[in-house]
Amino acid sequence: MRQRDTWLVLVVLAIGLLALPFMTDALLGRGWVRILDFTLLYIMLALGLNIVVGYAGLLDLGYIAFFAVGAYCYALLGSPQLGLHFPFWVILPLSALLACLFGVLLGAPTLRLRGDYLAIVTLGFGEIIRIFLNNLNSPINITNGPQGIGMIDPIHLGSFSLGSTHELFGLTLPPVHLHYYLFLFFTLLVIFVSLRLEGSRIGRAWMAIREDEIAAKAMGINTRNIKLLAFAMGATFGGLAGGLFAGFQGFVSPESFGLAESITVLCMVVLGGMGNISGVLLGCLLLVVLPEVLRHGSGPAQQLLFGRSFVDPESLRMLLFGLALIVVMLWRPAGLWPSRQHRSELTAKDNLTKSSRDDRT
Amino acid sequence: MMTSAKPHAPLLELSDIGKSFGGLSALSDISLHIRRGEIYGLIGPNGAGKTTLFNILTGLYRADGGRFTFDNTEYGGHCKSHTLARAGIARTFQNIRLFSNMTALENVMVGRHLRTRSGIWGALTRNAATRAEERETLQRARELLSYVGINRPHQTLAKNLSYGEQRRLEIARALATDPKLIALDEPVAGMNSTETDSLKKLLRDIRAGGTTVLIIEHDVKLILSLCDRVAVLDQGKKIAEDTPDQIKCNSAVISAYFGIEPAAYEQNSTKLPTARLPDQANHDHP
Amino acid sequence: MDTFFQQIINGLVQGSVYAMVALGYTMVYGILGLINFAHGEVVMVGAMVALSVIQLSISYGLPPILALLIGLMVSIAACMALGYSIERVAYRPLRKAPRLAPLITAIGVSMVLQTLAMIIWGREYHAFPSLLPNGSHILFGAIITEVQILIILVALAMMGGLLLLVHRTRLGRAMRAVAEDPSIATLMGVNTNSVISTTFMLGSALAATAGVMISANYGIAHYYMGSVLGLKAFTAAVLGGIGNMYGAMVGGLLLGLIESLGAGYIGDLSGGFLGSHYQDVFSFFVLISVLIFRPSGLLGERVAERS
Amino acid sequence: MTTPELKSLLHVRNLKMSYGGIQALRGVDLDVAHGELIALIGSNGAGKTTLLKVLAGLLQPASGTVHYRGTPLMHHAAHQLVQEGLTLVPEGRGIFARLTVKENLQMGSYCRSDEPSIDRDMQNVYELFPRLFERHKQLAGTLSGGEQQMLALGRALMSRPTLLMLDEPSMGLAPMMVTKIFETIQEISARGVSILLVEQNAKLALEVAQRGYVLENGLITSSDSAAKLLVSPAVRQAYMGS
Repeated sequence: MRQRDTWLVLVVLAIGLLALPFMTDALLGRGWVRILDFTLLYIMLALGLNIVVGYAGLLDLGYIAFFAVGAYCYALLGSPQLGLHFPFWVILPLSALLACLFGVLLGAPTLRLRGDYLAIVTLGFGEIIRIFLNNLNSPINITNGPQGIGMIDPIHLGSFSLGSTHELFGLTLPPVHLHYYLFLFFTLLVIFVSLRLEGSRIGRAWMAIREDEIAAKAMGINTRNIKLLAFAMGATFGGLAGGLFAGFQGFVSPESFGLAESITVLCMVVLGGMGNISGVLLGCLLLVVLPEVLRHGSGPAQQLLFGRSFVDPESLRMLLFGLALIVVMLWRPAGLWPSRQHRSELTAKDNLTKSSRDDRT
Repeated sequence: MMTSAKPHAPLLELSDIGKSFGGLSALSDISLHIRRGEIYGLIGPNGAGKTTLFNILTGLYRADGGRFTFDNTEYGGHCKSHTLARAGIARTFQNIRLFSNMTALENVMVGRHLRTRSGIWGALTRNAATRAEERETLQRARELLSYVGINRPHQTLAKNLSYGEQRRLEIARALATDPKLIALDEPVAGMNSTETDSLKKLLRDIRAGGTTVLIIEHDVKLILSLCDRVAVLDQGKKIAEDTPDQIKCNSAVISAYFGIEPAAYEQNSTKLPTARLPDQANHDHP
Repeated sequence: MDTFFQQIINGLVQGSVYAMVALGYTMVYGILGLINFAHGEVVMVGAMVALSVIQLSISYGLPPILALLIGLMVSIAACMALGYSIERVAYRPLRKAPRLAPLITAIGVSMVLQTLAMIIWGREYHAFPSLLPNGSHILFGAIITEVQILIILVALAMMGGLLLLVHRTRLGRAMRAVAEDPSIATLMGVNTNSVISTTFMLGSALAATAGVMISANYGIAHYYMGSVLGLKAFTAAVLGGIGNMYGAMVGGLLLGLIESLGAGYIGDLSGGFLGSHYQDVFSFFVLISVLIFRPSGLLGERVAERS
Repeated sequence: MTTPELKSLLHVRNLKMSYGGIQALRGVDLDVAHGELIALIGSNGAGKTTLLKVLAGLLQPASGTVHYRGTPLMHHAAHQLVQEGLTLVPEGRGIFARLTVKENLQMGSYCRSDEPSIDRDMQNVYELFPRLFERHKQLAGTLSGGEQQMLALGRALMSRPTLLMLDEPSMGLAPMMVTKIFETIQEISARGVSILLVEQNAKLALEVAQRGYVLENGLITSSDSAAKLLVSPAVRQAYMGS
């Protein structure tokens, strides 16, 4: 009975997710499909950061650097910049792998540091990466400096290009739709990996370190290696998202990878509920969609209320966004959908019957 | 897995362990030995250096001098926590340090970390070996929880357990590492007498199961009624190491600990009930 | 040789501004263990308020020096009120919350302040009027302007004053006592909440002064100036050992010097490979190296892990 | 509402307190009269420290009443109680390690503004503990354990307490130092300061006190004159078990 319900929910969810770009396109316009694509990219990023901050409890303020590494790796290997045009299935894993390597490089020397010191070092690391990207155009031009790298090859799956509109099964699929499905696939993969890790021996070790590092040590956990693993995994997700971003945009430049972006992703994780995958999804959805709503809605709303526009919509968006961060945190300091505290208390009774059933078997 | 050692062979031997903090000497030249299969007590007034010694033994502090031998392997003054845990020393903490936002079950499962091996690949694929290992971990964790007497739903978050249960959970978590020596830092602090009694029983069970027990306590009456042998620390020095009966009459201990002169103590001690003596005799001469 | 001294002078000027802002970070961290991420924006508000007041005063025909003084005073007062409010609204309700919650509210406060400033003062760069004599002196072959001399002097005076306050007065003792152990301080009769508020206000006063200084030095004020400056000052505080006031001063001066020497010499050092754009890389690199060898910063205390 | 007796300086009735899932105090009754030196003894975990923390305003009790000088003391912030003459020397001394000895003493008089008499009091403390005067410029963290305890006592005196509460002043001290500290406690008492002394070292505490209370598992199990408690088996039982 219960199993059938679960299947039903899954099927409805799957149909909903598949139909989403068409519904969005029809109801809100194509611009919003693009926003959907970005939401998926942010989800991948936030889930990566969630491993570092949410599971292992390491405050990383330079996380966007791994996104940048992935994006530039993709851009350099698939654009006229270096004249290289490797196929997608080679570049994407390389982007993730390179980001992973950077994660280890950053992690190794810094894991001795206490929380807030780690924060500034990761922040510094993020800035260093950005500055290098900004300036590695001379004496040898590698990154093309502040102009960024353009004309990146569109994503090809075999001979199928996501960069052009296709007609499939009688449906018209423009590039934003196609990318949506590709990103959806990778997002589900990232969610799957997160879930698997969360419920594993490694995941438990991460959480133990987050809860009490000394006790974790006393339990025989090699905290250094396990933390390093968290950095590496988080960075891998970041690199993956970065590669996809570069292929989607066709253009990368250093200004996409500033501190503000790191902070946005951190806000998604913390605001939604650290360490809880559903919470992080909620955080991403809110923080991507809310600003867009504010951007599009604040102008007309002012017109409607006051008859004219006092503040330009962009400023108002920032203002309300900042206020929202403050209010939400004051209202729910553990995030909108905190990990477990509440869940387990609500279902404690449930679990009793469940665990006693398990015990019998 | 127990090595085929003689029951009274030393499991842990400390020699000349010293430690000072910013010029203040916390421990000086501590030497003691703990035999396999005994319950060994470490007492002393507040600030005597008991917890410091504990932290050295479990790798949290680096000793200034001295060394110790555990299970026939010699360690210098400092060794990583996880190495010592692997060697078979598990501990609990004076001010309970559970993973408070994890469930009781998960807390114990973390204790199995050391004796399990599956990594990222296993986690992602959930292959047969990983599944078997997880099953075994879960099974063992459940057993340990009921062994220490936590009868609540095992999905309760550690921080929502009662105080006594939290202490027991810490013990279950330590036992999950398959220790040869379990070291308990003030396990009955804040417990009422019923809780204390059942904890005593648990500790005896643990010993009967082949694990050596080292216990630091403030509560002298508990130590004297539970331990096979007792060492007394005062001002960072060992002032006695003996059986509880001998410790009770040791004048240095009495004056250091109770501030009661031996004469006065002896006079009054005749009035003390001696009901628990037979109980102890059992332990001393198995 | 003269570039060397020129870079030293530029570094000292920049460093004293960093030091003043870093003090604000370090004082709050010392007392609450919290990174006040909104502090950089307080610096910006200080500069912008001073700018408006000065423009207004000048339009009323007040002499430049007087206008500057009034501007400074008003901006100090405004920033103290701002610092007080930030603590009350965004931090105090979260004292017992998870560690990252106040970090997010701080980010929220930064965004609000920055956007408000953008709405009030616009996106453009404002010329900060030069109100002081435009003279300059030659020192060891390097040029030092009178504004720069004044900046260094004011910074020294304010930092000296702060040290006196912290080490010689009843309030200062109470601040140090709360930083060390709030509950014991309470047992002495200290109202910890009011001490914490005072700390925020003092840090904000320094920030306002620093904002005016840096605007006067570069002749520019901008709604976005707080972010970068705040980041640098925070780096300086960590470099020196966050929580330690001397550390913040040393870290600030050092960071100023590293940056300007880095900018001057990084090209030579790297054989022309890296240009002066890399000065920030250079300073972060120094920070990271310092932290690897001294995980608590240059003057920070080693925090023993307690069981 | 019970009216506390007038002669009672501190009047505690049915005080309950629990935290972290344990009931630390299960209904404590206790009185301290003007000028009395009271010993509160009991083994570790009995609730002694919790009781003092509640009285000093650091913890909020679950229920019960505390009257001090005849007025109810509930819901006062801890820092206000110091002004009322209620001073706690916490367990583990709680000196400010990064402040100098002199600054620590000055912190003691934080609530007072009568400069000349503060100076006089500081001279008195220095006379009581010449060691502190010798080291008045040193950071308090560099003092030995005994000196730190002297400093904690001296600092408490600087607040001119009416009721001085001491939490385990002998903890971690060498026997010589313990003797010295206890002599000082008697001297302070002789000057008319009421003292509530919490000690694990029962004999020491009862030797200097006039009356004593035995706290076990959050309950007062016996109270009597110190002399009687000193020879009572109840005390020994509280420590050694029955």
